[in-house]
Amino acid sequence: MEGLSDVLHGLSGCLAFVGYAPWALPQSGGFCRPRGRKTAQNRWHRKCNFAPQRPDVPATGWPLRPLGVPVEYVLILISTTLVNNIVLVKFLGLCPLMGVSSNLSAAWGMSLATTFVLTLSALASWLIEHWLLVPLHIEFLRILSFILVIAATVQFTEGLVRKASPALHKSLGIYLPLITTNCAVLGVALLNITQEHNLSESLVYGFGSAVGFSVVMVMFAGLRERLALATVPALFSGAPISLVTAGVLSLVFMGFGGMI
Amino acid sequence: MNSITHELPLRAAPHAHDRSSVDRIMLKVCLALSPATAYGLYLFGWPAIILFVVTLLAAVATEALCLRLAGLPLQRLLDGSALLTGWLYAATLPPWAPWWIGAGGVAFGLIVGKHLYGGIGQNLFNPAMLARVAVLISFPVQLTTWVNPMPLGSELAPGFVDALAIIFANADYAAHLSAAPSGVDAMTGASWLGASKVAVGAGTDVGQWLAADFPLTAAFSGHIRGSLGETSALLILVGGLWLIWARVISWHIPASMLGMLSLCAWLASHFNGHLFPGPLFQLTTGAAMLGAFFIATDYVTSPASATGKLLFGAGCGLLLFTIRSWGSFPEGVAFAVLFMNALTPLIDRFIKPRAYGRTLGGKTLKHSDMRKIV
Amino acid sequence: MFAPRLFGSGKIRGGVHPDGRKDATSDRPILTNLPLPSRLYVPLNQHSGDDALPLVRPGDRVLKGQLIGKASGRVSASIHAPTSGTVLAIEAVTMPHPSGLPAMAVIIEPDGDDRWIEIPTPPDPFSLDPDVLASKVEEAGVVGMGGAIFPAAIKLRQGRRFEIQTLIINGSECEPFLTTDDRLMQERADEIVEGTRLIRKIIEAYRAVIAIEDNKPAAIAAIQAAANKVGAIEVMVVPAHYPMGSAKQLIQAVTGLEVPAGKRSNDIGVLVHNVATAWAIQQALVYGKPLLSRVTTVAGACVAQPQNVEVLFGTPIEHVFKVCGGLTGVPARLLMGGPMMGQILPSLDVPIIKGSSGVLALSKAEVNAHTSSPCIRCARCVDACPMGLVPLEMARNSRADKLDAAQEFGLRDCILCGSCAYVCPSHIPLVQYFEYAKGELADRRSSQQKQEYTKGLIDARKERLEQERLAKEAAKAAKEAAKAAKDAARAAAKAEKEAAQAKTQHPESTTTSPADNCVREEQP
Amino acid sequence: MLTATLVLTLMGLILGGLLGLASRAFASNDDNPLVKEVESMLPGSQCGQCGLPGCGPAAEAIVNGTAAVTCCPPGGRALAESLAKKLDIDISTLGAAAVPQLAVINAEQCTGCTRCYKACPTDAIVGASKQLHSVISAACTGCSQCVAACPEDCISLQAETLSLTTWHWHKPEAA
Repeated sequence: MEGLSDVLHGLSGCLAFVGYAPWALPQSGGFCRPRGRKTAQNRWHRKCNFAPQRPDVPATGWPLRPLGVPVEYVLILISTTLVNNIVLVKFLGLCPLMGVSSNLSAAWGMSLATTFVLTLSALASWLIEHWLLVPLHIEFLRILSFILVIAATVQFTEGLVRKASPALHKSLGIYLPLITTNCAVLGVALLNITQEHNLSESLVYGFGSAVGFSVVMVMFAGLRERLALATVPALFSGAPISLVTAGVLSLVFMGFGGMI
Repeated sequence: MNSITHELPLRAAPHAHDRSSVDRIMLKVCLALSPATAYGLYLFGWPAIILFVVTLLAAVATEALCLRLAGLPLQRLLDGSALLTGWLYAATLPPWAPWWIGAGGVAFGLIVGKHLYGGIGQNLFNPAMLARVAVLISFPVQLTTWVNPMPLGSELAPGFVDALAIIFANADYAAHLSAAPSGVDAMTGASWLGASKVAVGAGTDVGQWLAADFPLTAAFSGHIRGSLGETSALLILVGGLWLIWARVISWHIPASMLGMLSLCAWLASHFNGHLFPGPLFQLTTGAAMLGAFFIATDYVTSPASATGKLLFGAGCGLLLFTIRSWGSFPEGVAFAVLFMNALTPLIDRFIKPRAYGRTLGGKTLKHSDMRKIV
Repeated sequence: MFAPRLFGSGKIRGGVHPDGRKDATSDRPILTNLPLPSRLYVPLNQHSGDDALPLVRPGDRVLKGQLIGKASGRVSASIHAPTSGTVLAIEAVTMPHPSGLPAMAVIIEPDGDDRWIEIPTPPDPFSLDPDVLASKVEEAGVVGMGGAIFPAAIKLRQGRRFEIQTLIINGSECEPFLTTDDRLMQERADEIVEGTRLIRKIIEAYRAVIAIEDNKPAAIAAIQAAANKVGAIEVMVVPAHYPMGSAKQLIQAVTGLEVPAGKRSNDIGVLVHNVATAWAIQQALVYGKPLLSRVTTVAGACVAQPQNVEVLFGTPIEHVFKVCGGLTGVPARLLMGGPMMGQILPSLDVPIIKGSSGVLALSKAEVNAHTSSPCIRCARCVDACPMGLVPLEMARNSRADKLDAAQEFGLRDCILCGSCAYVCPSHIPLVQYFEYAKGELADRRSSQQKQEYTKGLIDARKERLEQERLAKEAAKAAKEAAKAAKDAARAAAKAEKEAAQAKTQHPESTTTSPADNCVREEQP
Repeated sequence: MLTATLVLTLMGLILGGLLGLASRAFASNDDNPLVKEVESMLPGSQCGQCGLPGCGPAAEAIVNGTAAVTCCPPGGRALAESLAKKLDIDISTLGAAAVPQLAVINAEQCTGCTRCYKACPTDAIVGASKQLHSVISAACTGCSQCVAACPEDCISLQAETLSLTTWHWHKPEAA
């Protein structure tokens, strides 16, 4: 019963989008970020956190800060967690998904570590791009310098985890330093640049991708814990059935397609 | 020593049983499905009957093959689970879909969705819905072509031979009919869910459009364009309620799924009736009813505890509403159910019934808790 | 809305309604004064706890009611000779237990006289001190007759230490087939009510309730009539619902309270005794009779004349069946206890013991066993569990030896009532998984304890060796110092040589330390 | 080009410096704390049946993964399970853990030489010189040191026998 009330609570937040949708849907067929956000009008709207008034749209009276944050950030969050999930839709970060998802606690630890690294590196890479590479016209160093920053963040995280929980450190094993080469981390940093996100959007995008990664990790770990007790045919036991399951999950996430 | 040989293998207690069995459960589910399916078969004529039979045969054949490969006794076929998977899958298909959609889809569902995971009871996802999603994504055209109801024996209904051509040779019966001198209106069209989506996209006021065009009574009774076995909300409701009464399924998932869907639809249409159809439309179209009573309630892939079931159903309802309202697919039952299937292990792990003598969190009940009621 | 679910509303959760099948025996009177068997095999452990110590030797003559096994250890119960005769042997005999493992028993050849040992007429028990009464119950060897076989006196003494609000006398015999309590209540209602009053006096309970299931109208009427004569004893009718006879569930049904996990009913001020125990306590206190026999239901489709019989402990099952007309065929299952929680019997030679509430010879149709098929997670077991556990997950994890996970899903709270396996459409032997897992966990606990114990031994030994070494060194140093003082005048070279000699002797002297030997020999 | 080189060098230096500071802040002893935890879980009889010279090195080997968690016969399955849980290892693939055993002295051959009880790390063997020795089963870890010490070859290791209190139902045959 408590579960239900939680869902209802969450629902009330989600329903707030209903008010947003009326003018967004007809033009784009779904949730959409207002385009042309470099215009003065949009700057203003971001500052005031109100949508530009459109005469052709019936007024709904819904405030446009349903969860206390500007709608576009929420949209980025939803987009990155579900619709354009970094793992199941963009197929980045499959290595830890396969490697560290055999039990829930390790998957949770990995999710936290990755969330930390992803968010931090999204921030750091944006700063490096816009404060260092662009002013000095050395954008060709982008990948190299991003990797450097990511590696440093991971190193930092590893020290942190080792100090905080030796057992978690042990169970994450090689996958912790391998976050460095987790394509999701570099991918998000680069996507932030190509999608011309500003600093706060980059941060939300990084965090949202990490949440998406964590959702899939935890979900997948739950499935694998159940799989561990199943009598999977020998031919498919282990990695094959996990990959099949990941494939099915990816199929399922296609259901969210077209929302944003 | 006067030792005796027990006729039966040594087992711990209990040495009594209530005579329930898996095959009896599956039989009851099939029985509950049959009114709606029979009506669908009547409504869409011979092609639907052929598609239905082909799908069921393919299901049984696939199951037999998999059991054989797994080295399991073929008696397992008698548990009826494959038949039920085939039945549910066929019920969600457009009634005149080509035979390979039915046979191939159910084979995919049973092999990938069930037997790769070790067979009955061990699958993580609902095989019928997995089949449907895979086929929907791979063959969107075939899966979104709906015929108008043409009851057996009616003037326009194709005969058996025509039906064979439609299902096996992909004959364009509609074109054939409209070329006929009598002249017939469009035979096929979008499903009502698809139509509503198109209407929204075109900027039509959905509320007015539905009020003018949508035949609510027909949708409830089932005389409407739609999938083979899910047009009649009434008959599905009857079958589902009987299943609850027969204690085959519990009320939790259907109630919370339909409740959540209705709640979302009501709130949305209340605040914005131009864009969102109301709960009656949501409940009577598509696979909402079938999904709530027969698909989401699949034992293997839904949670075990009552609270878990409520949560699972509510999740299905919410996702269904979300996908129907904003997704690019007009219908979302399969996606919603599969997504919640994926969450089921987590729900089962974290939401357990309260044990006797313990709090919900698993701690020992305190003396003070007791005194309250003394 | 949680309140009724959390704390019960007078009913119990889950449970099942198995086919009662009590009609065959519930209307037939208890058959008493059975012919004596040629041998009685009286086990020295018919209770939970430690074996009783045998007080007789082979060849001894014993009288009916004579103490032949003395309670020994913290939890134990006395054993008395069920009839007069000669002790033939004290040896290991197959027990009524599915393992078929043997345990020590006193084998008595009855002389046919059935002569009682002299019992002094006891004083009016209502005039005695409760502690004296408890000791008398202990002397009589009374144990819980409902199946728990826990020594009754210990339970009574524990009850005295707590403030008991409610005494519940359990007359809700929920197992199918069994009607021993039912018949006992119909035929010996006055004794049971008197026993209830005595127990109440001992534990000083505020309230005494005799709880009977609503499918036993004759028993309810008899007990009600007997209780009306004395007053102050409540008769409560509870719904017939398996496992209503389980103490925890009955407490919930009668008081609305739940026994906190891992605690005893004492902790919430409730004490439960079976009606048969109440009868045995009454016999012990009013007549001074020790517990020598019990009423047992003999039933099942393979029994010619199913009925209740009053059997002496130690009587072989075969004899009991013979009294009831013999077996009509090979039983599919031979059980001691009811079909829901009873134990498979390994042989017809095993004796009736204090906990034998029934002896069943079931036909195949009654057992309705099938080969199990995979779990389909239908969760009917979850709905049926009266303890609110998740049997399907417990079994799945037990099967994979993930015992910690099985514990998490409720293994530790499982009462093994069998409701889950009864309703399982896949016929999975869930209870056997739980029995297995609980047994493994017990093994693990004991090996853990042993490891801790041996670790202590290792440390103690290390310390002892270290101390011996230090003592030796100190002695050597003292000796050297003394020598140095004594032979101060001698040359330094000679002293060094002596020191070197002492060093070479050192290892040998350590190993043959007389003190060391002494310590060892004292050990048993 | 120069800018690029400089920038990368600078970044490397700065990040390296920061990491150095961080590693000082998060400094933990070089010994893996897990080793100590694992060693405290092992029986401590230093019996060497695992093939390693005592419980300390065994703990290290177990943590490093060079020894299986099932390697300790005196600890038995209970120890293997708890170690596996601690180290997050899947025990099911490692096969059956060693079964704990008890030493049994053959009374006919025993000469009462006392060597076995001197060797016993848990003082589980009692007896005096020139008299029959016997094993206290409650204290015997089955470490087999007495077997090695016995000059008469009269000590053997045997699995414990079942009794009514230690028996339990076997696992049902898989469905």
